[in-house]
Amino acid sequence: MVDLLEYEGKSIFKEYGIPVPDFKVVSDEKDIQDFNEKMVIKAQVPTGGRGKRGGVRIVNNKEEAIRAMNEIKNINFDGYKADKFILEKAYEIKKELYISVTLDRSVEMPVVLASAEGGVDINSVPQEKIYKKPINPFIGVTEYTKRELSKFLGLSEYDAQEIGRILVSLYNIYDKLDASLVEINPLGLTNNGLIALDSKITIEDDALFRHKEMPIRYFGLDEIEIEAKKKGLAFVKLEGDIGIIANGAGLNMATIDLIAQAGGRPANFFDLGGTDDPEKVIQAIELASKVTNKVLFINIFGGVTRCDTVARGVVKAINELKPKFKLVVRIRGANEEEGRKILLENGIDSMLNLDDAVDRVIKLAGE
Amino acid sequence: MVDLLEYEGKSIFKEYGIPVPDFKVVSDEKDIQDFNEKMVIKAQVPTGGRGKRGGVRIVNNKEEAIRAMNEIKNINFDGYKADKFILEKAYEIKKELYISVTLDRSVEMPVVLASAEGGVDINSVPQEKIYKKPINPFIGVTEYTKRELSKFLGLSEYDAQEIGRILVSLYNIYDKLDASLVEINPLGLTNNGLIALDSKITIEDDALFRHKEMPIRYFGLDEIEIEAKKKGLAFVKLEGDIGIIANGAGLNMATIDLIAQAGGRPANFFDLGGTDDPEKVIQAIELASKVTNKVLFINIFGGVTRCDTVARGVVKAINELKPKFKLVVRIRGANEEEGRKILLENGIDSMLNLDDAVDRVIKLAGE
Amino acid sequence: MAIIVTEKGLPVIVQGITGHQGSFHASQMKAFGTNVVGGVTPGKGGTSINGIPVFDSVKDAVKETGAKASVVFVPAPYAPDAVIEAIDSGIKLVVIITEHIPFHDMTKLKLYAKLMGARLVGPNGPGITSVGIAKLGIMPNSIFKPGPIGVVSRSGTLTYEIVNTISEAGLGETTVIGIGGDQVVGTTMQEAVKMFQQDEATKAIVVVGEIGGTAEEETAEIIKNEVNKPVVAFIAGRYAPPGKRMGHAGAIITGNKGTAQSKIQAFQEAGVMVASKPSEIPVLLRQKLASV
Amino acid sequence: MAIIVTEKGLPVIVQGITGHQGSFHASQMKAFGTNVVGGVTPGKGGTSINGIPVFDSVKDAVKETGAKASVVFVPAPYAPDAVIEAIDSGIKLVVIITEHIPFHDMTKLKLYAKLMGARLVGPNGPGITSVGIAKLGIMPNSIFKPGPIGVVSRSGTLTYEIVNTISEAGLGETTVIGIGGDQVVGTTMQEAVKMFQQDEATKAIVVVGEIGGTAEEETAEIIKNEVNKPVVAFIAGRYAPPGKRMGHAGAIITGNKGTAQSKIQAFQEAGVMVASKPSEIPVLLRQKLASV
Repeated sequence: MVDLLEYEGKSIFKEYGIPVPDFKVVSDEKDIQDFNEKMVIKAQVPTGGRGKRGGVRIVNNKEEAIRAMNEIKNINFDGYKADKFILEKAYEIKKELYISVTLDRSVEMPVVLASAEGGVDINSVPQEKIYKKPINPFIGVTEYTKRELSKFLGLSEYDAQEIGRILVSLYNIYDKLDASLVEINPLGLTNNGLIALDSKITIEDDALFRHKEMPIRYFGLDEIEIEAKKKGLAFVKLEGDIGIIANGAGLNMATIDLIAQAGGRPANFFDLGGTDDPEKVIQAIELASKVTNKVLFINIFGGVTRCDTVARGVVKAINELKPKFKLVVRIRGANEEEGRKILLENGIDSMLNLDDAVDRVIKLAGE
Repeated sequence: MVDLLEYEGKSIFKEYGIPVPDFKVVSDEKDIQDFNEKMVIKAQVPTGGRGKRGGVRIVNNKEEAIRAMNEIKNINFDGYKADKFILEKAYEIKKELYISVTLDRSVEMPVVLASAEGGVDINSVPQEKIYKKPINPFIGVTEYTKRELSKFLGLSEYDAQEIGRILVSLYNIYDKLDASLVEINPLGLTNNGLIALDSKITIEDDALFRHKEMPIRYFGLDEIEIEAKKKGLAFVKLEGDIGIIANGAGLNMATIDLIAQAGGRPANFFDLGGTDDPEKVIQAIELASKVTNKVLFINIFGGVTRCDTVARGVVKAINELKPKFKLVVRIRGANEEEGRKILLENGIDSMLNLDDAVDRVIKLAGE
Repeated sequence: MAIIVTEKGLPVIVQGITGHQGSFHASQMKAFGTNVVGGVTPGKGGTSINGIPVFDSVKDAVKETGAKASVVFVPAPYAPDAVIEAIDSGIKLVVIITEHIPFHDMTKLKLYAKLMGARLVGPNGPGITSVGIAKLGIMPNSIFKPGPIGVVSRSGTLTYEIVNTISEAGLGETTVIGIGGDQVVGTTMQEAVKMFQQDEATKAIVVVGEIGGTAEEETAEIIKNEVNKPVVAFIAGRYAPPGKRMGHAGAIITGNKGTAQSKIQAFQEAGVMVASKPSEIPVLLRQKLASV
Repeated sequence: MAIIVTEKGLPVIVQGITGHQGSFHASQMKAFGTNVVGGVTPGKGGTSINGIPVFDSVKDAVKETGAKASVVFVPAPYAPDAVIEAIDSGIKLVVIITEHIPFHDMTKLKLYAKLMGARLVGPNGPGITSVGIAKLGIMPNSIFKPGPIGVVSRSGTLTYEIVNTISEAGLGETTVIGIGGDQVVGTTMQEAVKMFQQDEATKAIVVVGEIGGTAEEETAEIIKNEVNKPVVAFIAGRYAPPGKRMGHAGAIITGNKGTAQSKIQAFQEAGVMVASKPSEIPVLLRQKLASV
């Protein structure tokens, strides 16, 4: 997922006709010109709750803006520091609303979510205060949906027209940019209409091949996770000491669960995926080594990935890397006999039964 | 229906990315500049077969172009004279193809029609030489359709890419402009790719409220048909002497058929439509009078349009217009008794039975 | 007992009920015996028309009344959205009276209705009447008589003429469906004929066609292969000139396609008697029914 | 006897057959006993792969072979068009193995399949195997054994692990369906469970779920109301951290939604036994089957 920063999202909003404040992106003192009105300066960070941490401040002139910016630069936002800021007019807001378009997995279609209680986490708003309506992608936003929406939000006739246009734009962004979330929170209701005071746009990873213009973001990822992601591998760092390599996401999660249930502490999730290249196995072991302290557990159910391929990779990796941790290999499925033989010939014992393998891992980790 | 002229269609093609020759629209000698290459000058008329009538000529310089233009200006194209001309480069064409997107009433979806036998009336091309494929409007043009199409047309890989883009553009024009036909005939295959040598775009009447930018055209209509169309009335002039007013298109056609079968000669089709305003009836009689020589036959089956409304209109019209032709009124349905009474009180006999009424019309017309 | 409208008491709403046509025909439908439970006009919710409650949205109307069918009188530019609103609110039968809906919209609406499992009747037609059950549309109440004839027609007033003739001849109708005069219609002639074949109460079928398109030719093919009930047809437009739209958007001979001759021939080849005038229809029906 | 794939000899084509995966699994399917009648790769028509004829288009393949089902190995950017091609060519069952298809495309594909009356299985899953009938997908041939257990799973290899366990325990399977690990899948867990309930040969159902979404909770609701066969569930991801995508696009806890705990609780409330490890599944199945 690519989370766009506020200013990136607002630029897209503008392009799609959603009203946003005139904003300037600043990162340095020299970017800030003289002014003499109520403005707001906002840290551009991909985290929630930046306001509570002091990342959003009202400023009345250049000096205040520079001071605020320099102060915010020192704030730690969940491990992230702001180096870009939005400087924009501070609006008189009568009311803060919420609106977004996102995938609803349950109805398997995009939905519009909206609430007259904006400016807070939508998950904290009670269901009955949220307008929720699927948008059929073959039809798009209907006129009657616009009417329902503005009625639900209690808008005036003037604002009703505007919220209708905004909804169409949000859906167009969702659709054209393959977004998984397009959110305005808060959507400010002013005396002169509606205005998007913040933006959140998340682009789906799988669709990035269609959106080469999108930035690649690794926010919230550990260094090793970034390394894996760059290689196109699915790796999630956990807090434990038992490294895990399995093929397939479900088997991986199940392996983690089994280890944890038995009292072990898994160090990672790592899907080897389907491969018939021993080099991939070596790469994987190399990566997993970086999080493994005690035992590396390789759990393979062979299908697309054959057991002999894995065995060859394991043998080579162990010989090359000469790891200090212990190794438990469990292989089942396609070519399991050949795999076991290859491992045994190289002095590596392998197991067939999953429960037995887990017991062994726990035992070795406790030694 | 609005039929666009070649140059209007080609401007739209250009806008939608379909390759067209660089063309200039000329209507006067002073519009034509010096040139020294093989060009073609074409009459801009909304009729087929202009080439056969001499409306398309190859010219090599300014003088030839002016001479050709002045000659073409004197040609009668089905009652239409050319006052605009396209002047464009004459291409070396290896092959003339045909492609269009149109509604297929049978599949109730747009279809692409294409043939390697272009430059002729597509209706004269045998079915097996026509590629025909529905385009589902929820999906649009698919990649596999593009592949099928270019294979059918026997195009090179380079031209295959181009025909795919052209098809998408044709469909976009069809969809965005609410066209009932978007046609390129011929689509020229040159050594440098494909190029649209002519254009035909027809816009659906019912969708014109969405396309205020479209010209209103009355080509092929009789003066009285134009007058009716401007008033929003459905009127078709026929060759006979018996004027017809009926409510409803089907009843109208059936009335014409009955008269013609009985040996009469209907003068028109004229749908009164649904109305509860006697003034509309007067207007209708006024219009029908213009084509009626012998008898005016008013045939009403009352529903939305009530018989008493019609009767009131008929009485007033007769008193005002004092027509020379004879009148047969047949009314059935809603408020028929009241309608008959109103007519009778004003000395107009009316009939209930359709066959009897037709007999009377034929008898009166023969007198 | 009938087709499409088969449930006596079917709760029906009228979209566009506060308009001239909507309010008049809502009352007419009630007078016929249709269970008109409400109407919809955005912004007019809370009012009532001739004792029929008006709602702001179809959703509200369905929630309050349990409506299952809708008759749409909304003007063409807004009608497609009204139809989608009805479908999205769970309405499974939408009868569209509105004329001049662009066929581009109908193409999409028809696919959407299919996707959502809803049936459309119309547009640009008089609707559907199941005699003794309910009328959804604008046909005059007086022309019907209970009886064994199923009527499907592309026309409005010509249908009234023919139904009236059938009723006066002492026959009578199961269901009369006006499929509408447009190029793309929700329920086709082909479907209606198939349904009449399945309907036990229908003993004979009348098909009223006209020039334009190939619905009659395709219907003839279906009759040949799937229908064993007597069918009588009437085709309007035998003397219509080619290339001229005869009132209905769909009634046009293009090139050599859609002529009355082609349709008459197709019917005759399928063993269908083609009446030369409306008054002949009951005569042919009696002949056919007697010989069954 | 099985669900979805119920016809022995069902003619199947492989789209993307000339690719590495496509060619390997086409052969594996044949080895299983699937009637693989052809493959499709645009531009490779006229060639053959392991004795299987290759066509340029699905239309050609259907015309020549009468294919009724397709297995899609086409890469993600081209897969949606391949699926539409299959549907448009009359294929009624499309099994999509491809991973990384954007969910935006799947949303539309799923609606299109519904419109056209086709069923999709997948994407990003191992396909479907009806034991003794046919395999459409990439599950290892060796793990199956004929028997009374229906298995539906969001996973690939975990499914193999569990099916293998069931087979080794002396039970066996009717149909094993991997619905895929994405957010939007063609055939849902809910549908599969309903079909297993209807299938006479299936005596007990195994549901393999994982974190993310609410499919398991909705399935539990269905089981509570509509299923009287024994159901055993397994949920992967009990120890997965929130906010992290665990390999599958669909396997993510967002906010407090989609946790293993929520799913386990929903199943337990529906009377479903939830296994704590794969090896427990056959034990619970035996218990449940014995008590029926």
